[in-house]
Amino acid sequence: MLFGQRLRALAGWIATLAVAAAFVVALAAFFELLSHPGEERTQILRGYEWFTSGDLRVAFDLRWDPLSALMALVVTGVSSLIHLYSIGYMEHDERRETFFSWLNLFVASMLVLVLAQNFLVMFLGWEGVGLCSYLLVGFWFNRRLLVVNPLGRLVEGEPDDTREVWAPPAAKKAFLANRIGDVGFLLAMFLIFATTGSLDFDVVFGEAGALAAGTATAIALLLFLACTGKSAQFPLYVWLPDAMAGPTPVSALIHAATMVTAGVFLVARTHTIFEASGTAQTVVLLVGAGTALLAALIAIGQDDIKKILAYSTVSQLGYMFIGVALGPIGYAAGMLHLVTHAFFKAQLFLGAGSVMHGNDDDTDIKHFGGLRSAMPITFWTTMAAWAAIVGVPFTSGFYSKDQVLAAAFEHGGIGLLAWAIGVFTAGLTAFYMSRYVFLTFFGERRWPEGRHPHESPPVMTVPLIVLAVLALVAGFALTTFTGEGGRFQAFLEPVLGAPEEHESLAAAAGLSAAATGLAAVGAIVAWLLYVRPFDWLALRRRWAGAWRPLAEKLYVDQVYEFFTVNLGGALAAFLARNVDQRGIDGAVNGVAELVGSSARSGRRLQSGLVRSYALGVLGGAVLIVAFLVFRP
Amino acid sequence: MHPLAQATTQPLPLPEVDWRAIAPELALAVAGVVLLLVVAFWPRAGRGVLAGLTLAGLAAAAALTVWNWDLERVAFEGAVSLDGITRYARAVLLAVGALATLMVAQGDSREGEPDDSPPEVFPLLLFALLGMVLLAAASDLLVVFIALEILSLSLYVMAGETRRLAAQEAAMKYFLLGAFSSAFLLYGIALCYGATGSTNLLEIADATGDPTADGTLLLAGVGLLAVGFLFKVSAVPFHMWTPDVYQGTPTPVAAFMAAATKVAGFAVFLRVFAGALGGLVVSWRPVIAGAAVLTMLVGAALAVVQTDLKRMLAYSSISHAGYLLVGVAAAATVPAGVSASMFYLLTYAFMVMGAFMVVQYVSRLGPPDDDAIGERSSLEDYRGLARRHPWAAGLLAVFMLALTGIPPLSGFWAKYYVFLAGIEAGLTWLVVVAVISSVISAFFYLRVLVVAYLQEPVGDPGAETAPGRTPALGVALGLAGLLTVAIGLAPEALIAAARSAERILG
Amino acid sequence: MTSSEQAELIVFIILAPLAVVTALGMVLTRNAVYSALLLVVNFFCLAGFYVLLEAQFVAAVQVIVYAGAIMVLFLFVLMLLGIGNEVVVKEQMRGQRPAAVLLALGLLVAIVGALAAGVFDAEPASLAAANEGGNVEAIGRILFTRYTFAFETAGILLVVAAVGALVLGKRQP
Amino acid sequence: MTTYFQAYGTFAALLVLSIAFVAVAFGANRLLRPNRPTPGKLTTYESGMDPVGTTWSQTQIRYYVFAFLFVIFDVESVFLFPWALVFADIGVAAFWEMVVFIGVLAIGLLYAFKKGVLRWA
Repeated sequence: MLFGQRLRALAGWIATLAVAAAFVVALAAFFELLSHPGEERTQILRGYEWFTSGDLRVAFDLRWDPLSALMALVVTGVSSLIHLYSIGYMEHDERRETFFSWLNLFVASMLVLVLAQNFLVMFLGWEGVGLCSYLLVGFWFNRRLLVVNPLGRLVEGEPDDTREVWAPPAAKKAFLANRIGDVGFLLAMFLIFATTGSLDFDVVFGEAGALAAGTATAIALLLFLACTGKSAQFPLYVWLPDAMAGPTPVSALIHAATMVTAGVFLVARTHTIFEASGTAQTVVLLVGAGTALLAALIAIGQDDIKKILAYSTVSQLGYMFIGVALGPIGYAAGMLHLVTHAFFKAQLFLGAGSVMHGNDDDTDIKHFGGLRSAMPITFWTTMAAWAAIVGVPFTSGFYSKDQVLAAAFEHGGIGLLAWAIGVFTAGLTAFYMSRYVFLTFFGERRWPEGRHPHESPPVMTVPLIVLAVLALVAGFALTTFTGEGGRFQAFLEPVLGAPEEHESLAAAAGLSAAATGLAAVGAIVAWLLYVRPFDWLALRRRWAGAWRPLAEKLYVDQVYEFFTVNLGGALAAFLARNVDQRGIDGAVNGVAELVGSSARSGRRLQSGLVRSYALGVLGGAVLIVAFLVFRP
Repeated sequence: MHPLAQATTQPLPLPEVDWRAIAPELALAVAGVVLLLVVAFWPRAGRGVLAGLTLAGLAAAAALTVWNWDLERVAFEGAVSLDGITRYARAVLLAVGALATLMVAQGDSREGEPDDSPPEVFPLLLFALLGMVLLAAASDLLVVFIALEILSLSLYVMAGETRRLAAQEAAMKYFLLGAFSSAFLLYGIALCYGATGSTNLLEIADATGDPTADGTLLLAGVGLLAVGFLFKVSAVPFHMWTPDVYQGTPTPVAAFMAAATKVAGFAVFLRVFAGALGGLVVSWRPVIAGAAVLTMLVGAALAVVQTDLKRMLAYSSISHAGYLLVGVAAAATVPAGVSASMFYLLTYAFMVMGAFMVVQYVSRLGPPDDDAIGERSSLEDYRGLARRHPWAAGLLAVFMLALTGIPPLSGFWAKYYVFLAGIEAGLTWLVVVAVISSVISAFFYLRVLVVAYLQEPVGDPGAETAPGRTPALGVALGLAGLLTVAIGLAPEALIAAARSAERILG
Repeated sequence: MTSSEQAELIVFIILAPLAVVTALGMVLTRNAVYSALLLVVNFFCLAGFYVLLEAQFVAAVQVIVYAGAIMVLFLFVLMLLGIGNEVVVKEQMRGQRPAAVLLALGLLVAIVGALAAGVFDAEPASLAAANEGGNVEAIGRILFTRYTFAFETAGILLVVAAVGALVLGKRQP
Repeated sequence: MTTYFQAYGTFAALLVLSIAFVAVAFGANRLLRPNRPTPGKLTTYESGMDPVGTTWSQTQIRYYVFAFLFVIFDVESVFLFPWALVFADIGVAAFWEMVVFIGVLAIGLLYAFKKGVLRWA
């Protein structure tokens, strides 16, 4: 028993060490990979053979190539830091050993996803991360759980809330969106197998070029449907902001740094399929650009710090999709943005968690202000990440965003539209992120009486510092050691293909100037509004007409809610009432009726249910026989 | 020629008794009769003894099945045929029977309580299995009907084995509706006989090949046959009895019904429709496909709104019947449809039995209910299960994830193969519906896990009673869990075995 | 039309309406005992039909098993329930009756359609050949040769039915 | 040669005659007897006792079990007729067939006997 207690206390450290060990292994394997020349940097580990039968061979094969190595490093690296942070953050939670085991399970699933060599193994990881995400989002919900069945029998929660069907709404939303995405993945997988006869990446990608345009488009769009679910793109992005209800390290790890980027990774991994379909690439591009803009707009209107960061994540994922939709010129840029975003957004979330930790779990931005001096480490590290996401020159976000936008510009055509949207969104990003840091750390103190904001313990601040440093230098380190597109691109070239020779990047300087300039404008406006002594709440009231739609998330959620909850609920209630008459309470009624009739077996028939069941049988029989006899 | 006429124009052919061909069935029949006599002459025999004898009978039948594994022939003048479907179904059914025996042996009484379940349940279990195995092997519509009635009668009685009102009600409903559907089946057999002049499946298959004949009469018979089979496998709109019956009957019986009836029902479905009536596939495929769509969607949609786990499993079994119907629809033109369906049955049988075993375990945790209405299987009873009984919760998770079709577990492969067969048969639209349905179904399977893992138990945990010693149930749970995981990790051999089931002798 | 065919027609004309009327009466009458008795008459009509079809054995079975044994069982069950305190049949769900009537008619139409399409063009199999040596003997020949297997399994079916009835019967309070 | 239906002529005549006999007997009775009902005459005859309760009394479940066993053995006996007719043609095999069939049913009967369902206690 004593041992058990001590083990529980150690759970966090054990989990952290496990992930850190994975990171070390990944690092070693990465350097081993680097020792090979570029073309030989794809290694396939023939793993446990699931089975072979006929032409189908499915094995637990893993793939170690630059792309998966990159992802594995990011996943294990960021995970190690977040695990470490969680030890402090979850210190007082009585179920922390459960938390850490799920977190570990998540990392394992994510590694399976990125290391997969065939679609089936990838799907295994894809489902695994979804499941863990679902469990972790719901981790805290037992505290204020709403379980209400469609017939309105409340188990717990607000007595008059009959809309929630069964689960924590956030977890439910995440689940629904991801399952819609999974339909896409599954159907794509069947279609791939039906057309190429294999699920192995090498075989499938080898035949991707020979696919009929329609088939390629169908597969690509189905895969992208899966991406919109997992990576929170329009129209399925709505779950991500709600998923912030989970513990903050979860938000940082799953909903910022790793899982949500799986969609971007999927597009990059299956790029040959997307290249076979121009239509699909255009769709990805437009969805990415549209989501980037939409989410940035909504982020402006949020007062909950985690919601701001969540919409920011959705928006930044949009940038990544712009990158990977552009073809060879954009892949490396999109992946670079994935990496840098993992660093700075993980920092931002952990920083937000630190703020919450020091402020009694408050998330309302209106209750902060002037935290700069109370939590200096959190402040400075967050400023570093802020610099990166806003695109302050020579921070990591500057490089990656710049490359995405440059690639879009270079791509021409529809890419120009994406470029314009991207530049404008960069300005918006600067504005809402500045708003976030200014309202939190600058200005006057607005926190309530009796609260004593304090800095977090070292176990939490060390990861913050490491991530902040990475957020500052990663872009520089990854790109500028060599010229021409950078070392990063060269590293990924064996997998993602080389872009055609492009003209000099003379125009690039001008392009970055445009984005950086607009970002500066956004930041300055935020400064004027939120740091100077200025009654921004009054402004908000005056411009309520413009403010409301943003605060209300442009009403997208309401529209969805109308369709899913009202119509879905009505359908469920209808089914329960009319099709399954016994439904939920009926079983009890039927029995009560029996008790009333002193259980004489003959009376039972009077319940009428058996008769209606028999009618169903008869009706079905008539339908079938009539169809067969008077067949068309 | 008319078989009656045939009989008189030839000298009486003495029936050749092919003992070996029906050896497993014989073993089951003998075991059933022996158990019946043991129950009669040794009233004080404990459940352990009876279960041991039952298992011995099953083991003998299994050994004979293995002995007969390579036998492929039609025996008893076309009454039974030994082919892939027969042996695969035999093996699965005997395994299911063994697990069900363990569950029944456990019963729901705790130490020191009298058991409500009568000892006759063991011979009845054997007779039900006999009916099922025969149904899977039957190659003559008369034998199909008799086998179906043997299994149905046994199940009617087993369903009402305890004095609980819910069980009695379930037995009554199952009986009335079962009899009703049997009438349709019998009429179907009569019409098929009228149209083709034979009840033998091989001869019916020959008759369907005649292009000059107007097939309307036969098709009406086919439609009525479909009604009878669809009822047994609880396909929509013949499914309404399923939730009431599964919820009401004792859990071991519900598990047995859910797993074994499906195996036998689909085996005969495949043999009759994909085998004998394969020539009429163009006519009947829309019927089966339509039933499949309804079954998958209605099953999944209604499972979502359930708050009782047994009832939810009933709806889940309905939607699984829908996926299997996709396999049946594909099977007539694509041999892979047969093997995919058989493999699906194998995996499904263990998953669903496992889920019911957990239900049986959990129903022992609460105080025994005084009102004696039904068993404790409300989702409420599963709150916080993971913290109180991590093993039970872990196994529950395995079965739920397998039923969902999450990759490393057996359920995924089952779905995968059936869906592939569907695409191969050109039923892509049907597969799309199936995938959508399986996505909906994830909703309610995972909800169970949410309840078990994320929610706090309600009420006073001290009020919970110990489950008592559950050796038999423990073994059964372990086996079902092991099989579900193992088949998922190494499905190859079993798929290969199913492949050999593709040839239907008729 | 031969005299034999005439006789057949006359008997049929007498029996057919009687069969329909007794069947309807059985369903519609409120008194369960009348219902049972009408069913007996109906069984006899069916036996008559079987005789018309030269299936004497089935006719005999119809009388012995159905009109005899099974009716006795029905009456026992009726007595068991105690008819005196008659249950007022209450419609729990509206529309069940009309729906049932409509569906039954639908099934009738479909089956009649099938029969109409199938029966009249078909070449009838020779009854004389089938019944050579007497109807019962012919049945015996085929039952104990070709259908041995079905025959023996039917024995098991009967045992299961008996055991089931005893188990359920014994449990009643 | 008599036709199929002529063979049933005798049977039909017998049927008509027997119905007529009953009808005539009761009809004559009704026509000839005096009809003076009193309450005492209209009560059910119960060996001189006053009848208690209604005419419908609930019977015991036991009857049902007997009736059921009767049905089962009735069905069994039905099979004996064709069997007896072809026994000679088929020979010893037919004998064993019926032994198995009846043997199986006999085990059911044995079970019922041991379970005490057949005892009237």
